[in-house]
Amino acid sequence: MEILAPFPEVTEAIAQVAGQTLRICIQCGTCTGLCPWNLVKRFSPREMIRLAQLGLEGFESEALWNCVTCNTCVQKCPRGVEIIDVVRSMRAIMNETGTIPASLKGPLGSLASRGNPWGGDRSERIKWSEGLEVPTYGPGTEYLLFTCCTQAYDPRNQKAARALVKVLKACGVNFGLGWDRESCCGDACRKLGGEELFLRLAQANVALFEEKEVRRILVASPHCLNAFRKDYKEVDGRLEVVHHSVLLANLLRQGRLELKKALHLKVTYHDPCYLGRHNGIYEPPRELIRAIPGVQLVEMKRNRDESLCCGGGGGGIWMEVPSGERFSKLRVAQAEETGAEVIVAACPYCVSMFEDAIKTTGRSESMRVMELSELLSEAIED
Amino acid sequence: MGERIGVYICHCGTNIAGKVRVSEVRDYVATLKDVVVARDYLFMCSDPGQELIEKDIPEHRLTRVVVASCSPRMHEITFRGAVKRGGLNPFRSFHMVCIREHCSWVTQDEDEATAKAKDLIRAAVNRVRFHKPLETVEYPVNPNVLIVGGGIAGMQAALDVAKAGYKAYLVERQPTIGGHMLQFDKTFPTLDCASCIGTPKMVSVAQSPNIELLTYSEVEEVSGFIGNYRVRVRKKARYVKPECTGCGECSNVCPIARPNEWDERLGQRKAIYRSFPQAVPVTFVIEKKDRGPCVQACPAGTNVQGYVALIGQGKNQEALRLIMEKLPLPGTLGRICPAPCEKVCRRGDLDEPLAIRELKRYAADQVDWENLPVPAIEPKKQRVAIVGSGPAGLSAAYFLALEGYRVTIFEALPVAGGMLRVGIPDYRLPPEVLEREIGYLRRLGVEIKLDSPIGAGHTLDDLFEEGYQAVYLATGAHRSAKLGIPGEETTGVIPATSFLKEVNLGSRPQIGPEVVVIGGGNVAVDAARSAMRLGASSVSILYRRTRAEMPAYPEEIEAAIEEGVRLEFLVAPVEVIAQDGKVKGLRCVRMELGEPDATGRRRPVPIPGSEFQVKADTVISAIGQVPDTRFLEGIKGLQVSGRGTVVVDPVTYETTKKGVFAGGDLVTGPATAVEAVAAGREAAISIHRYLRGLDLREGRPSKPSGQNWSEVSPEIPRRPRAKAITLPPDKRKDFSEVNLGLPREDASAEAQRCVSCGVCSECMECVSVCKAKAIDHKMEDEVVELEVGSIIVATGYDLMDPTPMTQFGYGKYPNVFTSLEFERLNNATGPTGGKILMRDQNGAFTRPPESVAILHCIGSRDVNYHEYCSRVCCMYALKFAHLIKDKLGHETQVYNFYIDLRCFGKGYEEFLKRVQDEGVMMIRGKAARVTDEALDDSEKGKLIVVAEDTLLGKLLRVPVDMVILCAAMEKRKDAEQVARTFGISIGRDGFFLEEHPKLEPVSTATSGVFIAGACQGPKDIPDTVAQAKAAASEALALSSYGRVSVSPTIAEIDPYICVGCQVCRGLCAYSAIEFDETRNVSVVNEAVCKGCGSCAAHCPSGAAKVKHFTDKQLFAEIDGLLERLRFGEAA
Amino acid sequence: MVDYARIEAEEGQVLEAVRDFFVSLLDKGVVEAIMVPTRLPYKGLPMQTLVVDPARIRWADPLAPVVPTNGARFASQLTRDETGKRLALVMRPCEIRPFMELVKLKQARVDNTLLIGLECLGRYENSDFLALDQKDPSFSVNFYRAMKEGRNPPGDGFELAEACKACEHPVPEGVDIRICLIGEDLERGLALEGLTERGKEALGTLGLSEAHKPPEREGAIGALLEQRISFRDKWLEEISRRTSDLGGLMEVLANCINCYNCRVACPVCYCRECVFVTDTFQHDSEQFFRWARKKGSLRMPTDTVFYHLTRMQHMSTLCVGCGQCSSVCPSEIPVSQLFRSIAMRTQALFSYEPGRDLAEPQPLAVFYDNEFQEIASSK
Amino acid sequence: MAEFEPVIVAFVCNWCTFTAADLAGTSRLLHPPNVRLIRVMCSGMVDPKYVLKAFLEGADGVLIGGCWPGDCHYINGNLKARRRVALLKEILRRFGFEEDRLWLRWIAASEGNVFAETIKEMVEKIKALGPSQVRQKLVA
Repeated sequence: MEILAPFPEVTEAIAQVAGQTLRICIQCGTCTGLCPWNLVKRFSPREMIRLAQLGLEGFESEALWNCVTCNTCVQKCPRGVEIIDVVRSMRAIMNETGTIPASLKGPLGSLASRGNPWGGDRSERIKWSEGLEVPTYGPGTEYLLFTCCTQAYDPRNQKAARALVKVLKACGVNFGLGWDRESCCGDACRKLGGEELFLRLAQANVALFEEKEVRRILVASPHCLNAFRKDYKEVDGRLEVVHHSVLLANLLRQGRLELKKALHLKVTYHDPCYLGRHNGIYEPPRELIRAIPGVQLVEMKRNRDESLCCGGGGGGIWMEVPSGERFSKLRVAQAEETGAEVIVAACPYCVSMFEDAIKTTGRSESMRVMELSELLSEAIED
Repeated sequence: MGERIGVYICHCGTNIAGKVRVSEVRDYVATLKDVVVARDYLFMCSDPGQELIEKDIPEHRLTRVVVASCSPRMHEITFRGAVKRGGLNPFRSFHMVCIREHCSWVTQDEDEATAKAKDLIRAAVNRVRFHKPLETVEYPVNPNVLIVGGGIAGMQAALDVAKAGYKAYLVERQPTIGGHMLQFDKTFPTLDCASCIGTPKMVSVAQSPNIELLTYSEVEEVSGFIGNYRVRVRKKARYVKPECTGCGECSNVCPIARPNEWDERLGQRKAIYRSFPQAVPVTFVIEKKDRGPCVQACPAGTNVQGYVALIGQGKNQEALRLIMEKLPLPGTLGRICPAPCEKVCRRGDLDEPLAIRELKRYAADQVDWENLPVPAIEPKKQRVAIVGSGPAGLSAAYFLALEGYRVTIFEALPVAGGMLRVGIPDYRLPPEVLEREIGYLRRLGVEIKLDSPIGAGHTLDDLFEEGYQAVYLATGAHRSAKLGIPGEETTGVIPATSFLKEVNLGSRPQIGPEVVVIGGGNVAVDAARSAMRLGASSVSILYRRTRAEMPAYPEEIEAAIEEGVRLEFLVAPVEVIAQDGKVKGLRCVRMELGEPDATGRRRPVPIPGSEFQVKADTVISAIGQVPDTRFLEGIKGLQVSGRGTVVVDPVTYETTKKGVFAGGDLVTGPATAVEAVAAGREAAISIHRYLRGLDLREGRPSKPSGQNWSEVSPEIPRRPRAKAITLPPDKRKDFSEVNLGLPREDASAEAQRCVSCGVCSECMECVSVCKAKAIDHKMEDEVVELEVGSIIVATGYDLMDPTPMTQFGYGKYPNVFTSLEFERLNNATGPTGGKILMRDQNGAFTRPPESVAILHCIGSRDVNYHEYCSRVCCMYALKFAHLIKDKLGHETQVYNFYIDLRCFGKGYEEFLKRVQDEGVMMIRGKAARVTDEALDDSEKGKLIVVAEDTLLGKLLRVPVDMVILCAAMEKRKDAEQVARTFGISIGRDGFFLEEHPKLEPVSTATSGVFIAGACQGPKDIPDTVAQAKAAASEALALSSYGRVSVSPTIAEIDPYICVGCQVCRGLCAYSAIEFDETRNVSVVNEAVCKGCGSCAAHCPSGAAKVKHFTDKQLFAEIDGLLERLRFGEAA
Repeated sequence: MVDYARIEAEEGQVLEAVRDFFVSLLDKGVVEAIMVPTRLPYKGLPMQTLVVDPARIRWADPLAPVVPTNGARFASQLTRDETGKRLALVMRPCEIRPFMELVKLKQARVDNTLLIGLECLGRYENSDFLALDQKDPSFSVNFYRAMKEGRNPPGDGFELAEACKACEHPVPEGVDIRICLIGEDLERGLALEGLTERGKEALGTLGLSEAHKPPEREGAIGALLEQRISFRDKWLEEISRRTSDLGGLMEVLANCINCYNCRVACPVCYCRECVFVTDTFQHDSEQFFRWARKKGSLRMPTDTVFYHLTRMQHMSTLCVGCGQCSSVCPSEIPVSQLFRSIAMRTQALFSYEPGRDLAEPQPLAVFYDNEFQEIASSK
Repeated sequence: MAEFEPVIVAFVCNWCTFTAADLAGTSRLLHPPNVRLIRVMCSGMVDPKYVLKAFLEGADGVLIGGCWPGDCHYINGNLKARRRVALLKEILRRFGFEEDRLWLRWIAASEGNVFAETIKEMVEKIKALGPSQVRQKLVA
């Protein structure tokens, strides 16, 4: 039998980053039992934490990079272990030693040099909005519309950003766009253990917002929402952040958002992890969907806090995952069970992941994915 | 005289002296003002150490002593004793300083520790000179003990108190004692049957002469203090007297089923019930809430819930008997009542209101009226005359006849029944129905004189001369109101009342082919539908408002439309157009709705220039009726109002003329039949009182009120309201009845839709079967006052509801049970008679499971619910595993999903071994979820428990038939309120807090109040019993010593400074401050005060202070602590 | 039941009109006695006076712009014990508000009182008033005339008390009857407003008839408030600046001679005996030397800052800003200015306004489960 | 010059914080010696005058230690203390007196470690603030 000796210094190092709560884990296995990975392959978060508790080598195995930070385990952990923090702390240590999966080097490199993970030019950050005549944020503007890098550079998601602009304009929201100097919110970077890089991105953004006197930020990605709301606290970001689904649901209630055009569609809504489990926003998107005449909203079996992750969070979007191990495929199948023609998501990662899953499983004829704004924009009379 | 202070510094071996340079401190202390003796010693707490003080006091004429040693929580009492033995007051002359726990043990540096010790002692020397002499006070103790909670802890404590020869009051909230333990089947690890060891305790409690048992009772208020508590207990009305023999006949006949709490709602019990067969006391109890809204809404006060429940049981005759307690015309009202009961029916919150009127009619129609038994009535001599045989008159006659009076009804028409007979068409109310009910009245001895008008020829006054001692006037409202338009007198314009009267009396009034009815009430619709039946080719109703405002019943309007009647809304007639003295048509005007009027309906306003003509051969005006009081002209003393109604007292219905009463439409103007019936009954009550010379107002039965009704569970399956069979429209050519009533099978099903708002329906079936005559539906709560010296609170725990933990599917899957539910499944007195059975989707028990998963730590050891361990789950989970194997056989698979196994007690580990040996599968890993989503055929139809086997590091999916959740033990839902009542503190886990976690396990913040059992924290039966015995021993110590001393460090209020603002009284948590009105000052009740100082810290003038913690003393201590500081140099 | 009534007066006879109103209260038996500022026949300051004989009303002068000493204390003396006497109390807002606080503190009662509140345009310090009053025999009425016309009141060089200039409560609230002066044409009389059932009934009993509120009234009150609040803010800012640290406070209090006049004059300092004069503050001689050794020197009197800070803790939540403390200070310490600068904050802390509502509990008389939780946590 | 050593006066309730201090002692949890405990029966007994007195006599910090809300031995004395401290802090704040010199903390009898940590933290904070204004400016 392999003989091991605990290595308290390593435990200490993990705790130092953000993993203090790993010490109180009682190894009950609830996390493993709930972890979506076990729908496709063996993965035990508990075991990872156990190794971390003992400071043992082995956690640097590939398993460490599995976690998609979906929060399912954290939400139900009986001891209140911040498992995601533990994971990112362990990843941070890997980062320090430079031992990260090859597929992550590109995105992290791009983040460091260009402020986005997609290798896009800074100068092209707001190119997607060309022709939409959106003003730049300035004094008197109420909201800064902060698009996710994915929406800025990924052609599929650019469509969603453009749809959002249309909807916001229809409601008369006073908003403006940001600047070339804007950087990625840094959510994925931090979850991948890029602690230093995250701080650089965050500080740059906070400085920029302060310079431009930005008070309220409207985000289109739940990941940005989460980063601004929670992670930026440590960089002293006193920002008011709102996800577009929440703002639009408010406008709907006030009668400012009018969804008059009937769409005869059966849709199902997928709760993004970072909107739902991380930030407790479940109902506003549903409220919006239900308000569209003609639209029938059906629920998947796993919905709200039980939603199945698309696999894109925590850097998952860049990981090379074998085709048979993609949650997005399971999720698309679950959506199909409901008989829906459209799967609505409110997160750019989910849109990308589902777009891919629908294509690769040959469902393009029967089903499509729409970002919430895209669905809403179709229901607005021109 | 100057102070002479002695200071004693303890080395505590090396504990203090190892860090604090004791001799240096001693030398320093000796320099302080008034210090005449300064010593250090190895162990001050030792006998020689104490003797040092005792000797020095006289020798050095010491006035005060300071000891610097360990924490005063350790030895303050020791040294107080020494000082006292030395001849000084232990409070005035002593102060203690902690230089061990707070100094030598926690300070790294020797210099710093020494300096800190000097500061602390200097402060003490400074303080002690201001101490005042204090003496402890003693009070007598009432030896009686109150025990709250009749579970195993409460029973044990009561038995122990009783055994010692003192009186114990045992108060239990539920109808039986026993508590959770008696719900269990077996007890771990010995597997004694809970009942076998529990019921003898219950019986002993009941039989002990020293125990007074108050079940179904709650403590409302506690006042007083240790040794002298006064307790107010509410004994809730049980509605069954102690004469109850427990035979259970009542329960058999009770029509109301409720979820059985004792069985954790797995099964049902009746509204009159006993928790379980061995309950103590054996007396049954009735669950009764406020009378249902239907009962309250019925003008006649009919016991709607009661007769509905009886119909649900097929007891139609009993139902009719109940109806007729308040209502003599059930078949009639069952057809035409506006049914205000249905409008408030709470079944409507769920789906649709109950079809109450149809049910009443159904009951009335099922009975053979010819042979309906007539009650034995003792006849009286007095005669009562009733004028008018409408619903009011018949009702008064009925109730008076039941009292034995000789009643004669004078009816002007050739038929009896008033408007019921001549106002309502036969297709709605067949005359046979009315006749059979009037026939029953005749059988009761009521005489009806037809064609006998009272008026000019035969006056009211004549009646008295003829020997009638009281008269009831109920002639109704038969005159049609005038349209008030030109041409109204033209031939062919008929008042609706005359028209309907003619039709109902069998003649065929002449009407033209084109009939127009004016009005929107039931009379208008009746007239229109009758006209249709008389062969009119076209009938239309003109109404000046819209359909929404029509007062006619919706179903009547609907039927009229079905039959071809046309409705014209927002139209009003302005003139009758005549030709040759006969009606030719109507000139009308269109209306629109304006502002709401006094009745809340929008007032119709004519649209100028919108006039038009309507063709008509006959115009029937149905815009209302008024009473006809011409028959009373010339009667002295009888007042008639300006509206043409008879003036009566609103409560007694007595007119302004002595002996004359009136009611119905004659008094109110046109109203409903049921209101008339109610009025008739009230008049009958008045007349009955009048004839006996009683006060008419006092002692009348009051109307039921209140809204404390049973909960309408949203889980009740939705079912639509039953519909009566009706004659198809094309068959409605003559006057035969249209509504044919409910079919038999629908009626009882409809009745069973009742949600039993009042729980007990007061159907009185139980009373009729109780041989012991033990049932008293009129029983009321009783409040008793007890005087006791101490109180033991043993209120137990609640099991956590696991519904919010959605991942375990409780409440979603029928075969996920809580541990307590499983106990009941196992228990021979439980819903399955002790068989472990699965449930189907409807909750019905089916077959035994082939595999069972037991999930530990559900809500315990979970920061999202309860951080603590519930301590008993591991063991009862093992017990369950054993019982399943035992009852269902070895082939039944049992899985235990655990995090850690805590088998710490005597015989517990051995039990674990035994259960393992029996083949129970132990899985180390907390279950993450329970799902019915099958991945393959082996999982189909099963509940799948998903968990990581943390020992293997592999994920398990275990398909089972049944899941048991070991839910956490948690504090009682009302623990905070109970804590407030008894002055107990609550810990962060929500359970009651003991005074000290180790050394005072059953005492509380309030002296004389003790706690025992699971109300203090989760624990098993042995620990509970041990704690109960401990609490009893604490209480008995008080009882047997008979006196109690109270700490003297309590508050006092200086009456010369107090200005009487009383703010301190509001701040006192113990209500220990009273106000002396004569001196205008607040006064501390020394027996109640605990010395917390809430008052003193607020009192701006310093009138309130706590002895031994005065401003002067604290200031001196602060000054002493900070004396060595130097100002100006620190910066 | 009368909501709003006018009593007419001939030109300049408004004081007589007010007196007539008081007389009729006594004559019609609405009350048995009235406490009203009255001059004795031999002139001097109009002191609160308990009048039972209607004839004595002729010397009443509630309009005189002076409050020699706060009347709440007297109102408390007259109502503290249950006498059953029906009594009218004529007071200004700065007397009524502390009176309400004293009611909460069981030092006074309102069961049998008819509270008559006088609208207040401010008061002069006692000595200033005496000087002005001597110069002008109709000073009381002329003062209102001048104020209404926006002129500086007669007597240049004399200023209203600073507390009054900073007072946001010129209009009495919570009273039974309000004597309305602001925005009224005082040449023709004045108005009485019944605010409670008791007040309206009293006006009805007097046979007064309903009148309309002059439209300019609201505006006049608004303007006055604006002016006062702007003064107040500057005034409080000034003292806050001066006492922004304990050294500054020490400087402001440097002249304090521990005479305790401020707390004697304070209408809400209701203690029979101030804790600072009790035994607790009688120190041993030796103790003074010990303090002197620690501090290098010891200012006598001692405990001065301690006294003022304690009074802030005890009373600032109830401070109505009447300014009497400043008026009586022999060392001209701006006690009122200082206290109000504290009171503004402590009253805001508990959302409490003294004298606003009898049902509102005083901040230190109550406590709640889930309040101020941040105070006991480290962030 | 020697490092500034603040002096802190702590009013601690007999049932929770004083007991916690005892527990810190029996557990030998070292903490700075700058704190001097004054034992009171309940935090609700701490008259704000005591706090003022301590500050005016030169204390650099004052700690009031009570039971957790709900655990108070006298039911709710701690809640009354909390309100009084809220008021006192508001007054002291007005005179630029640093917030961090007056601490109200709930420390349960079992929380010896919390007591020791609290003392460490408090001493650290006050060291950073330096000596109190009273001592520097000779406030009397």
